[in-house]
Amino acid sequence: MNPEILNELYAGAGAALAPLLWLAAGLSAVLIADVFAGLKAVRPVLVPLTLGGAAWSAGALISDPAGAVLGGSFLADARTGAFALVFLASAALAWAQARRYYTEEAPFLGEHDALLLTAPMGMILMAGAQDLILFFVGLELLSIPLYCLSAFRRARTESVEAGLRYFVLGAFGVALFLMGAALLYTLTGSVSLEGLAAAKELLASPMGATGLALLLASLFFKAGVAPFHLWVPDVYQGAPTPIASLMATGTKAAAFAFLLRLVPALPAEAGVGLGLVAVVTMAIGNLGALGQTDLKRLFAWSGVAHAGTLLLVIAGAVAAGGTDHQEAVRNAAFSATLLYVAAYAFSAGGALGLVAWMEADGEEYRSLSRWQGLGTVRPGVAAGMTLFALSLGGIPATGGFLGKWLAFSTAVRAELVPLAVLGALTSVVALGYYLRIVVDLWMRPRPEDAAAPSAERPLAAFAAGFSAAMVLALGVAPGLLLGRLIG
Amino acid sequence: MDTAPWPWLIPAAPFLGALVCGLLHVGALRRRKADPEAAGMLAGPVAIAAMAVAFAVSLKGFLELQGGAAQVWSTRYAWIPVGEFTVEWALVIDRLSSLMTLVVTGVGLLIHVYASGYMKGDRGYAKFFAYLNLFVGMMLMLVLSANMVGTFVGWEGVGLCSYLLIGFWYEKGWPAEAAQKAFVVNRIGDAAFLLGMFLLAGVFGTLDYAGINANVATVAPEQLGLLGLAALLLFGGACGKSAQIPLFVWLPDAMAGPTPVSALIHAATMVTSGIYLVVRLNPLFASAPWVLTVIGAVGAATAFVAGSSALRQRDLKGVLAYSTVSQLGYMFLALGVGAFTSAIFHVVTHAFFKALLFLGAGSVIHGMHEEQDMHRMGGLKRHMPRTYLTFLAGASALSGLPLLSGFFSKDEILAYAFASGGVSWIFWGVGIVTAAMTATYSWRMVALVFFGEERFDAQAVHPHESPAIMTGPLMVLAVLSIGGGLLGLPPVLHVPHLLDGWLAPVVEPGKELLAAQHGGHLPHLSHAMEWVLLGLGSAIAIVCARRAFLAHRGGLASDEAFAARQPELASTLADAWGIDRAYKLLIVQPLMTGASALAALFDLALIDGAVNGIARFAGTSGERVARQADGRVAGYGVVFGGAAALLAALWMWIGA
Amino acid sequence: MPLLTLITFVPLLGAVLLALAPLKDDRALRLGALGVTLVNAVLGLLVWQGFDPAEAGLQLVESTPWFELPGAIAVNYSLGVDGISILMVALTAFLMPVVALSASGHVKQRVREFVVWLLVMETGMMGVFLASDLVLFYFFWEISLVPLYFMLGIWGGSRRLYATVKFFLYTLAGSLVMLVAAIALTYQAGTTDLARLTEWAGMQDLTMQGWLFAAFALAFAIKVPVLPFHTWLPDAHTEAPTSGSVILAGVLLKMGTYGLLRFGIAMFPMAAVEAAPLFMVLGAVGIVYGAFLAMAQTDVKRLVACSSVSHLGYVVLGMFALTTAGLRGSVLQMVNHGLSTGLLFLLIGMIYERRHSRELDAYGGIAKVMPTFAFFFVFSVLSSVGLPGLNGFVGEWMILLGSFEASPTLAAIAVTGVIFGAVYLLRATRLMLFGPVTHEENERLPDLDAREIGLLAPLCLLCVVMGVMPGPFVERTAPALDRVEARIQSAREQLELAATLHDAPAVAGEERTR
Amino acid sequence: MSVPTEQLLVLSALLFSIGVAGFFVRRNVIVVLMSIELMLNAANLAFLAGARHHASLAGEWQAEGPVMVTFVIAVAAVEAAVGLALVIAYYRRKRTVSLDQLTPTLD
Repeated sequence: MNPEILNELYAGAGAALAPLLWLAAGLSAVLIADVFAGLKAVRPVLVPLTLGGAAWSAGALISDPAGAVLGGSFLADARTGAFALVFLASAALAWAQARRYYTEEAPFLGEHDALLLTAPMGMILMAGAQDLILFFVGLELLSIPLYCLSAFRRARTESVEAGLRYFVLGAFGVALFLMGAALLYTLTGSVSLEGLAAAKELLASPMGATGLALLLASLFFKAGVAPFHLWVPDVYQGAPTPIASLMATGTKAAAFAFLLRLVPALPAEAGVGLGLVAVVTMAIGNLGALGQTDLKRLFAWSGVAHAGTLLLVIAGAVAAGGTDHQEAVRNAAFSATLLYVAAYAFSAGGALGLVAWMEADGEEYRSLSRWQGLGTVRPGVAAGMTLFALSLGGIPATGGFLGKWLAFSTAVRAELVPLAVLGALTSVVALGYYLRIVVDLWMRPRPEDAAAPSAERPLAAFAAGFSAAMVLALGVAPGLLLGRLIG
Repeated sequence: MDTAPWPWLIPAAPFLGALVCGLLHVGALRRRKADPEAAGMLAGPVAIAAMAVAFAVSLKGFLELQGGAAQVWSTRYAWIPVGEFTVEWALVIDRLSSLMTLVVTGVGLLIHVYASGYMKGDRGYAKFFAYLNLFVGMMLMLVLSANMVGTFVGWEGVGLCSYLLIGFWYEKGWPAEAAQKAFVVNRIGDAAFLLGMFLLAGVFGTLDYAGINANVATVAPEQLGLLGLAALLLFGGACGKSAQIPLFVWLPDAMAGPTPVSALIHAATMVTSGIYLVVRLNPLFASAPWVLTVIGAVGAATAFVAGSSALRQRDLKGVLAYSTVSQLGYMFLALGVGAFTSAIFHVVTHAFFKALLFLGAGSVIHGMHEEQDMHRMGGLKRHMPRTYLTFLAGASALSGLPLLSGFFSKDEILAYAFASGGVSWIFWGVGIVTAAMTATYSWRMVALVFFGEERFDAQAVHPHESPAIMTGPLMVLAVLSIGGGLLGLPPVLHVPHLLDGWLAPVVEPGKELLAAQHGGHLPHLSHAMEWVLLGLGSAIAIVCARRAFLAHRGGLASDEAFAARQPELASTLADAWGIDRAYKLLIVQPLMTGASALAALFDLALIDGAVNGIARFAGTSGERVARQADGRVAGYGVVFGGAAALLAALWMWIGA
Repeated sequence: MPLLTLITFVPLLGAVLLALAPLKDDRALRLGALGVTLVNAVLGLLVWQGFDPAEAGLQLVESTPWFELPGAIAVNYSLGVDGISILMVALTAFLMPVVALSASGHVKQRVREFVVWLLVMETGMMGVFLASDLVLFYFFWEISLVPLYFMLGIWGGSRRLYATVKFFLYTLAGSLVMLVAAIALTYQAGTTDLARLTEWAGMQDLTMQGWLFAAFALAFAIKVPVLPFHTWLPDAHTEAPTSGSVILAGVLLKMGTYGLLRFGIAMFPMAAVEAAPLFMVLGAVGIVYGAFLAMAQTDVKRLVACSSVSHLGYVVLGMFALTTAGLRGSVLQMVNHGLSTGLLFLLIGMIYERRHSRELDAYGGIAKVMPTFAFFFVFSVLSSVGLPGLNGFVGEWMILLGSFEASPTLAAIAVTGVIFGAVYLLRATRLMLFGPVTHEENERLPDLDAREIGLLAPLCLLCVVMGVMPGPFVERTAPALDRVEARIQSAREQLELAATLHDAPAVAGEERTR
Repeated sequence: MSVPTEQLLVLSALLFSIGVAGFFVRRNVIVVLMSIELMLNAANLAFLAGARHHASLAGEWQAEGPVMVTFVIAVAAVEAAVGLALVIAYYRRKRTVSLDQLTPTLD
């Protein structure tokens, strides 16, 4: 092979790929440490070290963007860095939740951690992908570990079935994506986003439309946008809770990070259509969550609704295309998406983390009824759950509120006001079930047969506390956290 | 215009008295744990002293006016800054309000003295005097205020006090209901008063009496209609307070309160505030003759209906209550024909003799151990001679026996009505008939109570004369009832009409307006005609009084005979023409049922049902949505494929 | 001294401290809460003192950039007080110690949580009234839902869960529509500063104003609540613990009327002029409707709750009369209603603590057993029915005067509320206080104690002061309201101008066809 | 002489449709996996057809098409490995490879 080509290909790639390299090195180290008993002592620090290093180098990308590398396939700009931080945070939360979560699978935690470190690599690739090939690689790098992790509790039918379901449908989704990409490529001769954006008029042809539709379908599937959302409740429910958390927060964030990249390739006329899909998704997600009694299922449905809100942002960014404030709206869309996924990562991640924590006291804590009156016996857990629920519901002083505010701002500025109003009204429904959680926590007596929960899990507690702090910080001083990050 | 702080003393003294009495009551309640009979007996003297101060200051005001001052203004304080104008706390003593304060504080003082004896032994003694003083303070506020809003304070304030006083013995239950009724019915009038006030504020840009009265004459003709409407609404307010048709129903029930209350509120003061208001705003009313006619008609009708009802009451206080309503009708009749002074004249004399009668009735009831049914009295003359004599004086004055106070004031009204001619002749006719009825029921009452055989159980009831502290005020009032006519002797006697002269500056603007409507002169009677009318009045009073007295002196035979002869008429009259029951049936019941129906059917089922319906709809559709994710993967695949195809179609459609 | 920041966040600070304080004793927690609210009351007094009555604009302004995100508008943290808000701030500061003190009667369990929510509530309310940045306002607006939601849900009556969720969701539905409108407004105008937004909004045409007004007004109408959005209120009021009811009646509902005034009328004067007839009708009908509802109630707390619907009808009516007297009266009436209804709820709470029933039937003859209670109850009823000389009258009278100027017919309908108000409140009074003692368990009820009298008396005193001497209160609001009126006046002129311009070509066309 | 791009695409679409149909109607997980493989290979065919098409237009081959295909083949292998592992785990639990035997998530 021609070394010059390699030189060209990897010039400056060190800084750009540093987060990925950290993760790759980390997961190798985890696997190695898993094999050698002598390295037992270092096992616990490997994952935090890896994630910390990756986060540090991702943070470096924000203040010092590395630009496009790998022949322009991967753009390691500030946005990629910012999203990478979110992915790493959700992976870190999932990791923290997973400690002491597994019982019979505990011997295989090394594999678990290795897979857990692989997923963010895929996410980062998706967020920075500038062409469909790299995106495809990222997608698979994300999906395949998650198939395995979903089925990680292989002694349990529900977990295995969740993995199988996710896999079968995921593979189908990937096939759809590939067919779409192939059609687009045949039509335009390019797989790069730039090339697709340049050939936008070709996309209106039946072949282009079909390609684009298949592409979006697969993205919608990953993000859990209606009507590609049906797998979400089943898989979240069956998968181990930390994994559900990672899927909810990380996968969704990655899908929308790539959708943001895709925006220039989409015709402005599609904005309203996307907005409609978004509002329908919000409605379906919120209505679906309304009657749920299983917390994981409930958060799954609620995740669908949040995907809808995020899609509304994308719709706004698309709809603003061609207008004179296109740039402003797209910047807003980026702020909105980033703040929203960050707030969502900590809210939903925090909430599912608490579920995982309490599951140590028994599986029945997956059911909301078991949480009744928890405020009197575990005020800290209950307060955390309350905060996360309110943030997911978009009540102020939490990141969820500012996320909602920015999301609707984007839609309104793209003149999708009626959709924004409809979307806003669906979040009334959302509060219907978030409040139900709060009602159960504080306003109902503790069931008489419920023993006082006893599980002490410092790491999970720390993760929950950190999430809560972040939720509040994002809600009260977003500038402090994101201003520099985004600016 | 000079202002001085001292006029504020007039209402302030009773207000302060009320406060002190209230505190005494609190103290009594405190002590009650040790001494169950503690009642704060110091309240009586305190309240009386407060009244004496108020009376004295009123007298000072009166003397200032005698000294030539047209008006005495109090210091003024800003109250409600409306924007276009500011309503002030301001009192003005002029000839009208001075007269009213004298009557209110004077008669009030006597009633207080009487009450200090009457209420002895009641556990709410101090509370009673607190209310009583508060009432007088409010009444004084009503008559003294220089603007309508201040009057309205007193207006509602006396309403409140009558509420509290009527319901004084609330443990019995029905007094509380009567009190509530009084307040609500008064409020109907007050609502009209408010609207009238707003109209005037719109027309004149002020609510000062001075500002309104001075500008009525110069109001643009197209606004006269508004003025008339305002006058009518204010009269609506007066109807409530002064117990005129259709709002008189509260007064008979209001007898549930202690008797001195009836005397103070329902005879001497509060009920006359409607008349006061009309006289106070006489130019306004004079500018709308049709309203005056309405007033006259209402007054005449009320006089007749209530007078006839009084004929058949068995309750001693009931007779007096309907009689009061009837006499108030008289006063409005006077106002209706433009006889403002005469109305005030009747207010004054009525205050004397009706207070006397009520207090006398109280004395009787007191002596009879709370018995009020006249059919169970009789022959009390022997047992309570002083009460009897003073009561007799009061009844005579009420029935208009010649030369007594009621005679002059009533005949002045009738003469004025007769002289006015036209529709007023009908009023006059009604007035004459009512006069006959008045004499009849008065003497029926006297006969049933004091004469004939003793119809009570002599074993259980030992009638006794009341103590001097009660009979003393009776005597003073008896003298006033007899001699009160001196204030306004008829012109034929060629002596100055004191009241006419005194009030002339007040009613002058109204009279001028009325005169202008009648071609420059006011109704006038020849001396001969006056003599004839005086004679007619005397004759009717004497004849009816004699017949009634003779018929009932013997006992219940006459009543029973009438009831047997005319059972329907008897019950209709006793029932006050069934108006109260009709209200209950036609207004109160439907209102309450309507409210319940509204709350249950419209509010709960429809409006709230819609709200809950939305929530339920969300719930059921949520269930349907959630059912889609049932775990059947193959089905999901079909949905995904279909949706992708749909997306493609959408895309093509957008592209096309 | 950043007075407004202090008055807003001192309670929050207190809440955090009390939440974490190692106090085992409920009494200490209660005292702590009382202390914090008293400190805030002193701060309120300082604000009252520092407020210049002659000034129409915002005063004591504190402003600093809050956050700015790329593509999103810059948001400021800015607080200020003007004539529209000063009374509400003062009322809040004054009422909260009373509420804190009242709580020991009915909050026996989970005291720590209670005092925390109570103090958070105060922060929320202060923030709503003081925020002079739209985003900050909305921020506090929604926050203030949460504490009451908890107070209702934890310490409420038997149907508390239904009531609290209904309250939250209903209010939120309106708020979210407002959120979208607020976003549209801020981006169109390019600022979130209230003064500049008001200036901008005033220059927009009727269509733009109309849409924005509709969205804002919906949120506030639900909060007030204006007919027909009122059904959450009786439930919330009835189920709330006493302190919750007092706060709800005293301050929270006023957030709705306050919003209608500041964001409805002042911001979109043309739309307000056009919508005024509708709102006046809703207000007038609300007065009578609420009164009728109250007449039909057998639960005394629900009765007072319905009376709130009626009383707030007055406020809405007066406000949308758009006259001097109407505006002034309605602002004053917000405070009056807070005091009178607050008093009534406190009293009902006190009797409920003794007897554990809210049914009118369960009482009768209480006046004999509890004379002090009876005194305060009758006093509060009188204040509530607008007896002249007490606070209720002044506001009601000004409102009626002002609305009479605008629409005599509606004023006439509203005046009947004066009658019906007496009917239902006196009926309740009679059934509770008067008549013989019919229930044996009522015979030994203890009368009010010193604490209870101590928390009622200041309110009663204020009722009298405001009834006799409303001047100092009105004069503080007057300049700001005069400015609102001036805006309305110019909006009217603009509308007339538009109407004549619109008519002119039509007339010309007619002539041509002729 | 060479097959036109259109025909290749039609063939690809046909294969893809067969795969989709298989995915929809078959319940045996193994067969479903095979159907997905078929879809992936249809995509590969389309990629290569496109690459050839654009190569003929531009006169030289572009890397994208073949690179993509290479990745797809590699990933398909990984997917197959993971998929079969999952199927085995599933079979261990349920003694069946039918998707119909998945536990319903709603009761």
